Amino acid sequence: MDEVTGTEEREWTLSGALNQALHDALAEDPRLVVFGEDVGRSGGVFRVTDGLQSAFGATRVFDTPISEAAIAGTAVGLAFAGWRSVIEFQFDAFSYPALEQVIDHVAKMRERVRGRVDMPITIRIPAFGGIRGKEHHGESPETYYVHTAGLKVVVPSSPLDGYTLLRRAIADPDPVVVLEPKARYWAKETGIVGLDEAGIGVGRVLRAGDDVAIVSYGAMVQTCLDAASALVEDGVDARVVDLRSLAPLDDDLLVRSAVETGRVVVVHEAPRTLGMAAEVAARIMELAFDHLEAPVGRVTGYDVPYPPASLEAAYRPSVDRICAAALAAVRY
Amino acid sequence: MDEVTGTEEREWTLSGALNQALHDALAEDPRLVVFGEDVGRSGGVFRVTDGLQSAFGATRVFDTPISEAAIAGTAVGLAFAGWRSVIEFQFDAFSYPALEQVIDHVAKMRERVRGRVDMPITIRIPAFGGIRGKEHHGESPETYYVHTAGLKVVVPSSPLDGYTLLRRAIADPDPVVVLEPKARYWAKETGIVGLDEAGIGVGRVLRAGDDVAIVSYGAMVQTCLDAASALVEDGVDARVVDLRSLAPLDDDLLVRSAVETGRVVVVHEAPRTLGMAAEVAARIMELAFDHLEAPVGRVTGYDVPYPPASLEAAYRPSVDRICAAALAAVRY
Amino acid sequence: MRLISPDGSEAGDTDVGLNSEALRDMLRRMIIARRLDRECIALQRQGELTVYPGFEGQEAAQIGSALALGADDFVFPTFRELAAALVRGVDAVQYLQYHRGTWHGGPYDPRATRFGPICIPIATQIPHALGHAVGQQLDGLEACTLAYFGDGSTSEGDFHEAANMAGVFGVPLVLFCQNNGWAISLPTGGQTAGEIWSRAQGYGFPGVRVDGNDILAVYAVTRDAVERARRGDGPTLIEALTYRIGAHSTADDAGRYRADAEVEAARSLDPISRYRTWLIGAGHADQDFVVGCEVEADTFAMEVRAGVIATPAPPVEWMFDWTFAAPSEGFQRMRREALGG
Amino acid sequence: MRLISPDGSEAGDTDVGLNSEALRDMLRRMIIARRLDRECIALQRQGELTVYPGFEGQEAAQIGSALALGADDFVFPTFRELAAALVRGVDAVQYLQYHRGTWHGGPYDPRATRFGPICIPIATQIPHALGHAVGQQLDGLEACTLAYFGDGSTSEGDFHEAANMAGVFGVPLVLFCQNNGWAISLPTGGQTAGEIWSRAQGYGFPGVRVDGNDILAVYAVTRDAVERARRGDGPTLIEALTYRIGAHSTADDAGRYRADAEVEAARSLDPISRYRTWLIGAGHADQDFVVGCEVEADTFAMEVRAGVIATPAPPVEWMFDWTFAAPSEGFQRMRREALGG
Ligand SMILES: Cc1ncc(C[n+]2csc(CCOP(=O)(O)OP(=O)(O)O)c2C)c(N)n1
Ligand SMILES: Cc1ncc(C[n+]2csc(CCOP(=O)(O)OP(=O)(O)O)c2C)c(N)n1
Ligand SMILES: [Mg+2]
Ligand SMILES: [Mg+2]
Repeated sequence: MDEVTGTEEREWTLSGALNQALHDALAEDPRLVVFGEDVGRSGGVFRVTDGLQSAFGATRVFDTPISEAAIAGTAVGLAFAGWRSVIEFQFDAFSYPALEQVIDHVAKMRERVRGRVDMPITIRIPAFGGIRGKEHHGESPETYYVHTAGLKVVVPSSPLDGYTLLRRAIADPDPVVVLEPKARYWAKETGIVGLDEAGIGVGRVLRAGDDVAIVSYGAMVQTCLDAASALVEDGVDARVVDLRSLAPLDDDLLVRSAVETGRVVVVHEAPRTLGMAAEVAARIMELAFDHLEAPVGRVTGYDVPYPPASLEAAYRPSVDRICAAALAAVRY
Repeated sequence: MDEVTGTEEREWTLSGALNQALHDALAEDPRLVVFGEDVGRSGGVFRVTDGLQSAFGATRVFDTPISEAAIAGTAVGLAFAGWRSVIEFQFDAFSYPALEQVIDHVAKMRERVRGRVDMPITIRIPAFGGIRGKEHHGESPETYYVHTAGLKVVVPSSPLDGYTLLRRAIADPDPVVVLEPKARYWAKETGIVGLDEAGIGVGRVLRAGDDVAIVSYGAMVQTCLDAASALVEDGVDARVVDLRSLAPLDDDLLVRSAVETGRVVVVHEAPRTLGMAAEVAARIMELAFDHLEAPVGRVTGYDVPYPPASLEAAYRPSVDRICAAALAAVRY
Repeated sequence: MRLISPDGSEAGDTDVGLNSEALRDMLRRMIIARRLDRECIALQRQGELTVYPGFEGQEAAQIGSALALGADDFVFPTFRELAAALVRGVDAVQYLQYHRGTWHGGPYDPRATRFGPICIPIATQIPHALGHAVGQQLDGLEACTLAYFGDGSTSEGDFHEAANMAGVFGVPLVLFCQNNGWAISLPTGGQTAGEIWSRAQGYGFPGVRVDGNDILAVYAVTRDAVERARRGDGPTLIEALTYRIGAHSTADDAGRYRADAEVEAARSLDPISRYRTWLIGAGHADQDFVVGCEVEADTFAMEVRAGVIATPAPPVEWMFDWTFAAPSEGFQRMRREALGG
Repeated sequence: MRLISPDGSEAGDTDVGLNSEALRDMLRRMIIARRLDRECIALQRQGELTVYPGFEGQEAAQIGSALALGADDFVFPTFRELAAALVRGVDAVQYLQYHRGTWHGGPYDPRATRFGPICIPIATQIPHALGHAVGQQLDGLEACTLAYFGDGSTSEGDFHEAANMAGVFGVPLVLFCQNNGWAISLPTGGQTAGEIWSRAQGYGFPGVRVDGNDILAVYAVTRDAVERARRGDGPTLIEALTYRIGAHSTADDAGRYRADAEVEAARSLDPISRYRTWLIGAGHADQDFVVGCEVEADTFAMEVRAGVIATPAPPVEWMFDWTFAAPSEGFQRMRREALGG
């Protein structure tokens, strides 16, 4: 791993960029610790913490027993002691045992103590499907976290932005859940990692277009870009918006997209009912009703448990489903 | 407690009607058990299980240690052994320690075993605010359950309907979360408890009106009815819809309300972001876009932790806030 | 472990290294705490406080353990440790803002008082204490963290996960269980078939059971655990056997599930009368001192009552002021919406 | 507790009440299970299975314990008990649908086989086993439930809550821990500072440690626990000391965190060679029998391979067919939408 960063241009995987972000944050802040299951000696299931323990020692980067609730609670206690934590839950569903600690304390503690103690806690969760994983390894848990007042939630869709968002999350004085699209860990991008990219709360337009805005985040962003390319044949010029930050949402960007295109389609893997698309649709209706030429479309996972590997493709939004929804919006 | 039910007309409290529902269900089904914290000897914090243990014995109605995850997991194991369970979590936030069991197993087990074992589990949760409770005693957890595929979620707003919904939940072959509005436990209603009322998945119109439809559930329904009365002075004839069932939602009723009024306001105590109103708004847009004269309004709790008793009134939707939203919709 | 019998006679070596003044102070604090507890129940009945969980009968367990801590140590309490809070220097009126319903678990400053926020979700404060102890270990401090919890709390996964992890990390943590015989309506026998103190063995550190109504014994075992922790020898689990004389809270009717006879029997084990008898018998104090404490307790209770009643409801802005250290623009918009209308 | 030493010599009374045929069957099952395990790893490497968690080295722990169960007993496994599943009569090809990625935890019929669904969320199956045992107690059956879990699983709150509640209810539950030395990259020493078997005391029921590579000893202690449970004497916690010879799964590279020397040392404790030596030495079997088992194992492995490869992907409808016993109209609409396009 490089000791220096932000300097030379190179090819990054998302896993590598996140690893670099942790490395740089640990080097920068002596009161930052990284802990969780298998993050130390082994370097993590997805190699995101690879080499950190040998670089910073077993007191700064350590393995814990299999006790997710205690891992989250430990981060809260460390905050009282003036320490900043990055904790990892090995897979999406394995963050659920800690939900009580996260909802009752991580999210509420600063308010509970009237601001006297900040909760600079970053919760890393490899999330979403697409890797032919076993059950409980392909869940999209964002709704549980986004609905919980007191948390911030970000989802990188590319290596360089992964570096930025993770660094921003760690630097943030508030608890931030970072949902890492595990299907994109090995996706490559060439560039210089740094903090120039926008911060938490700001989305970005990855493809310009005025006929329809396709809004998504995480692994689905690439599928949306593919759909936008396919839509060209149908003479549709689609804009692709990467939300990046699910909480807080970039309301201004959503409104701009709705106003400029009049047609919005939201895409995510999570089940439809109360998935992010519901909130995006409701906000756009609140803030840009008169500009809507068509109802905000939702291309999502279905209201069923995440399916086994063989049915993943049928469950996750596909280029075809996205194109169909975009065309429906355009032709509405 | 009456041994016989559904016969004579009398005054019921919600707590009493729910108690009667449990009593009748236990009498009817010898393979039904009721368990949780303080549900046996003491009869429950809100008296909902009062007298059940003495009536049906400590093997059918029993107290457990303070172990919510194991309580939920026990219900799953009992289902494998052919038993039907009603479990209670003492307050909203105290259902969170069981979220992993509920999300991973209660909701998914039938699918996981390809339908070979049903999960006839009823999860009772005194929920929502309005009783000047301490922190963690006033939460609205519905989003966590409604978004979780595999669960059904119902919320009674009155004593008689409480009886019906709880009986239907217990009789249902699938897991049903019953969110009991604790602020309404002592509300009174006179009538005959029975199963005549509509079942799960069906909402009801509590007040006719064609200018605007005010949609809500639980304790807020009464506030909405009060708002509807107040709106008369402004010459607004508001319809009040009680969802009753949050999962599944009564899409037909939502569409009908939108089509017939063109204006919809959704009211709930939960924080706004990804609260039920987001889903209701998104569905109405999908299914009745051309009929909407105004954006679907959301009158909700704010995106903050549920506040202390002194600030409850400022947090919960009030008659004034509901009226303002309804008027805004009508005058849009 | 017991040093003073229920009748006030010595049951062990009562020289725990405290001089007469310190020994008198223990009685004084217990008398004041009990008086305040009763005042709080009265305040609740009068509508000045929301539901209040009394601690009568547990004064020795709370005060004896809290007195064994130093200024650098840190406490994570449940919702029933008002007596311990007073020892830590928490302002009673500030503390009672919680029960007044004007703020959440931390109305006082947890850092200044080194007394964490009041915690209601059972056992969830134990992992916080673990984390704080991990921080003390990282900082190489000669200090420890003490977590209070009840018998019922030991059934929660959080107790287990935190205790086990504390054993693995060998952090300076004292796990202090007040086994007051009940968890709302469930007697300890319905909570576990084992003995709480014996759980420690399974986590690889010592567990000890102490007569929780014997303040000297509680002080001694806690001080030993605190010294062990500060020495770097790791956690200790203390089970203090005491009794919840009152109902679970002012909202609870213990008559539904508990026999009066049991409560009467428990009164004969009262921590205050026992210690008073011993203290006077041993010549550390006289009757006048006791009367003085009672007068001080009355005055204090009246001051706290006045302070509590004088507390106004918080402004609505407070609902938004501390959710985030770095709130978003959208959050501020919602704040303005709420305050505007 | 050990009956046969690693070198195959007797270390205790090996008469556990099994005749030669039954004793031979134990060896046969271990040989078949190991052969199948290796075939599965090959199938995964060839892309016919998704990630696969091998159990080489744990054959005695799984087969010895499963053989101690009766037809009415019920098992709740983790994701690593294929050898135990075979003993319970689960069809290997059906079981492997899980690793084929064609269905979730219960591709076989858990009721018919009395073997619960494969469970991945650590320790969450233990409360299910508790609940099933509660049901057996309610039904007054002379049967028990056995929960398998690993050393790492004992750090989860679910283990604790279920074990404690089982003690309180005195249900017929056998808690069978396969301590295979590792939880992915964490050695048991990093998982707990205590001894797993000793946790039982804190829950008020017996705990026993057994050499998990000694199939006779495993069989004997499990049978005793099963009989205790059926008698109504409550739960037992068994810690079987064994070793995970392979990586955590085919996706894991144990070289990153584990020394080869440790694995070599563990191989010398191999459960199969030890038992084979004893079985032949004691005259219960001869070399021909062993060869016969190996031939049978090869044939079986080939049959399973063929069956697995022949399994088609499930139809898309399956995604909706079992979510609800009573699906709503809206759910059916979504189903049609999904199947339509
Ligand atoms: C997670 C959770 N479940 C349930 C409750 C409700 N509850 C409040 S106090 C209590 C009993 C606690 O018993 P114990 O730990 O012995 O403390 P004590 O009240 O006796 O001081 C319960 C069940 C809660 N606060 N949190
Ligand atoms: C709740 C939860 N957290 C984390 C994981 C990831 N995980 C899968 S297996 C495993 C280790 C389990 O160790 P052990 O219980 O000893 O079983 P073994 O793998 O050794 O058979 C972990 C941490 C999980 N499956 N579930
Ligand atoms: Mg107690
Ligand atoms: Mg293991």
